[in-house]
Amino acid sequence: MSHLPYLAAGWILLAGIFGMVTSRNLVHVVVCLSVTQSATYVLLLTIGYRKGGTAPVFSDIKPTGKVVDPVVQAMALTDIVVNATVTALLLALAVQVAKRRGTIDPDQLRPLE
Amino acid sequence: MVQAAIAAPALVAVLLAAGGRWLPRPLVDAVATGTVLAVTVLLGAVLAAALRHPVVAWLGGWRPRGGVSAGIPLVADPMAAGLALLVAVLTLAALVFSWRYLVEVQAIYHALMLLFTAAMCAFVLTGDLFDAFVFFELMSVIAYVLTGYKAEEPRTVHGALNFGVINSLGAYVTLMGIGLLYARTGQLGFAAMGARLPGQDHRLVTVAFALVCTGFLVKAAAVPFHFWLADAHAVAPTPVCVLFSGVMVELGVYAVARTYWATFAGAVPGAGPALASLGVVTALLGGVMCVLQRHVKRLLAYSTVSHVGVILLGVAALDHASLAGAAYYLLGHAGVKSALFIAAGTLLNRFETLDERELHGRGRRMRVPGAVFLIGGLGLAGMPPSGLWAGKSLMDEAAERAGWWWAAPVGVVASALTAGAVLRVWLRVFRGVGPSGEGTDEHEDTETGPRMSRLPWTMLAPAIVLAGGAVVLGLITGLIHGVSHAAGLFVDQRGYVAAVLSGGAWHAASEPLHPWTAAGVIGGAAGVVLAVPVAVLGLRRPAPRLLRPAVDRLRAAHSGHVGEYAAWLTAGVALFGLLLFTA
Amino acid sequence: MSHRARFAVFVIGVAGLAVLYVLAAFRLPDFGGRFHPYGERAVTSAIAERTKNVVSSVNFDQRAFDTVGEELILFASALGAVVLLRTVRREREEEAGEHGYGPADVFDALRLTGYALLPVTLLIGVYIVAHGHLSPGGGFQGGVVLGTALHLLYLTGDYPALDRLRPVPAFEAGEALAAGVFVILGLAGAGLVIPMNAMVGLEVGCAIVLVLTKFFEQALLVRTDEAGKGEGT
Amino acid sequence: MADAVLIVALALAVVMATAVVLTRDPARQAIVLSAYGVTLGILFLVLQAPDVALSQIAVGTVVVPLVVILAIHAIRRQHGERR
Repeated sequence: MSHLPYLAAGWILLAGIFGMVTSRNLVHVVVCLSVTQSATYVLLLTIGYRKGGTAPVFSDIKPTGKVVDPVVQAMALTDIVVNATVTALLLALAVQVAKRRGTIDPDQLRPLE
Repeated sequence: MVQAAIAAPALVAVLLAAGGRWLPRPLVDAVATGTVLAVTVLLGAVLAAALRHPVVAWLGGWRPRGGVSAGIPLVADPMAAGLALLVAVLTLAALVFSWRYLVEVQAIYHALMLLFTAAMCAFVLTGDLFDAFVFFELMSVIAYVLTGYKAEEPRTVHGALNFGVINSLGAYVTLMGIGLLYARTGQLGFAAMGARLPGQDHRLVTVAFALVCTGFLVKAAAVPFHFWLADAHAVAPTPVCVLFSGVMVELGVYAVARTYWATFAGAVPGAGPALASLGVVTALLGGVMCVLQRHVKRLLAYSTVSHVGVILLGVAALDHASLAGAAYYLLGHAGVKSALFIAAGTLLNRFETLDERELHGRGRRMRVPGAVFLIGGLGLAGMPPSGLWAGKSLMDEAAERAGWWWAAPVGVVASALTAGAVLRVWLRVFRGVGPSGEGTDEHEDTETGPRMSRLPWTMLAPAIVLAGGAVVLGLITGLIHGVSHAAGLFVDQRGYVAAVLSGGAWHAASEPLHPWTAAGVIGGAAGVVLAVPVAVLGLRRPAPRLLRPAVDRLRAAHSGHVGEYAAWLTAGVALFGLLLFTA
Repeated sequence: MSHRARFAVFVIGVAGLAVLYVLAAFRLPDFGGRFHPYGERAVTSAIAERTKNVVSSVNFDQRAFDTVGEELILFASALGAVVLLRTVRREREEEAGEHGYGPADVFDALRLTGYALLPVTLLIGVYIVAHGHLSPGGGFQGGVVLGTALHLLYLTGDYPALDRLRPVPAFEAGEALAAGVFVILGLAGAGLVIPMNAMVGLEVGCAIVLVLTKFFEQALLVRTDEAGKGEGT
Repeated sequence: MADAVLIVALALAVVMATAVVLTRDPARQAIVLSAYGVTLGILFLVLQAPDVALSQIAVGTVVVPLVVILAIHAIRRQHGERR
């Protein structure tokens, strides 16, 4: 149990890369990329977890109890925004590739030379 | 003051994005150029201050108490400030070049260029690893958009997509590494982490270094992370290429160097040899690929790969003299390569193509771009007293001392290959030498809207200034001293930590460096002499039969297939990790 | 490169990467441990600043510069969507409503739900933004709700109404100004959690509307003319 | 008990991530992605990160899958015309 959560993050990372490598569709590639990124939030939040800790918000509890690490949460929040924007931009590019090249299968796209 | 250099371009970018659609184009140009000019002046002042004493600014006033802080510092040591200044100068050149170039969509191009400046400055100046990741992403996002700017062309969007996917993947691997470091040190600042790394588990630290470096090495286009670069550079608008090749790619190497010296110094013994191996392969493969290209921008792109490999090799010696050489090489390369891209842009504008065979002899009347190609070729070859030569000379001397006898020949070969390719273009396009071949008959967008009858001075002046400056850089002794001082501070981890966390003194003793050594001059001459046969042989039919299978295989490997690039990236991380553990 | 060769490269890479990662993972502190020096410092600082939601305090105060970068990323990518998905020559945009876009035959119940949900969702969005310094949620999450809420109108099949409710230049300007104010607050000020939170809400909401608008246009309106077809294939 | 909840949440996230990758048809993938977003949201709640969970659910289950679906739609239109 003590290191399992970190391994879960690693699995998600590698699974995402596997999807990207074997993909036959650029939209699928971009979605797999966003799965890869989700590994980073899982890693960050598992690192910041503290047994018995509560969420780092003190609206209803007095500020003495144990809380989990708020810094990793702030990082994960930033990361989620980055994920959404990068995914949207790459999908926009994928749409344009489909229009200009007529296919979004990486195997059929002509080399760029 | 440091904050203003980041805030000013970002704020003007925001205003241009909000109101730019109602402003006339000349006003947008003037506002953007004026802003970057102001930023250049500001960064000049920051650099001057940093040369006296490095500037540390804690944002929001979260100064450290008892050696720890909850905030983020900006650290302007001379190296960082100097690089930020280079960013500003190149953006200025690119914007002046764009006055009469590139069709604007509202004012978004200018807004993005300004944001790009802000992002690169922030990336260079930040003293916090996670913050560096955020600005790395900002930089990358803007770069994807600028690459795909001419969205109506098929190659453009394809190149931008490959660039985006591979760079983002690299960045996420970096973030995993940041996570590992955070778990062990409980810190995010370079200095704060560096202060806590000694005594940590060796394996964890090494893996974290490998992962953190991945994103930066992707940006630096080290083999096998380099595939995206040519795809993106060949299709990005010319002024954007100036920034990409001139400084963005090099920022990847800077980031590796910064994380190493500020945080990991001494904790990863394998770092030097591992980075050097990547550097050597990158320098050579980039050079070979460069010679094989016929598309002028793609050719220049591979030459960037090769030269960044040389810079990486210089950093890998992990020594202050070599780092000074690498920094000087970077400076010289930035000038030459930017000028070459601008000259290529004028060709594209004139003839709607960048295929070297199709351009055969058509540039005879274009004196200035021709001169830029000639000077640029000689500069890349490492002809004294160019900046590349001076940097190379310093790096070679340091490598010699470290017993890396092979470093100098690798540099000469890389210079000869890349310079030979550029000189070949000069001979063929501007002199009309060699048989005129058939082209691909594929026409590209001119990037200017209507084609121009005469090239305006705004398109030529930046190229002349940059190329001219870069080839005499080796004569400016004061600058060489400045760079060696900057490098001396850069490699002083204890000084960095003290200055950031407790406002302590940060002085480095650095003996003055001199590039004018016999070995250095011979190395430079060798580069030029070897470049000539590369150029002349290249004019004839390509690759002799014996080499053809290898050449075909190399070309096939650079396939534009994004899945393949991702596979290579994964293998690259594994390889780099292995090298770190075994070397 | 053949499929097999690519896969071989990948397998070698992934095996190496997995070994590296596992090596490191087992050297990390145990899951759920007590070693969080930065976290504890952040909590102390947030309490000193009287911000109840520590995550907001980190995002908008202690590490506000990260969020400045994040907002600029959002800003840049909204600009990017405008540039990359612009209608270029050879393409024309069909008049909205010409074909009754959206699911044309929407059940009345669904349509009513759409209309009814819109104000409720907007209200929830504003609420989430406004309480960011006190409770979970904040400018970012609320902004997403606000930005997405407008597109509930799509559910109603009322594309023209949607079009009227999102004048693109206004959102561009709103987004840009919010980003600008945020940069000033983030770089110059300290302890400005509440206004920064509000700015993020505005910025995120506008950016999401812009990006979604561009994608809706691509999905529903933009057509490539016959002449442009097959080019570059 | 808390451990058991955590293990279940982690396992769900891992399984769903794998499912997203293995769903080769993008339209279906968008839906699986949305479900994956929910499982991540739950995991983050269990890890005491309500702020992150809220954003993950807003972004990961609504906005990103929506953009994916719109992109697929735009691409399909293109292909439909070409035929």
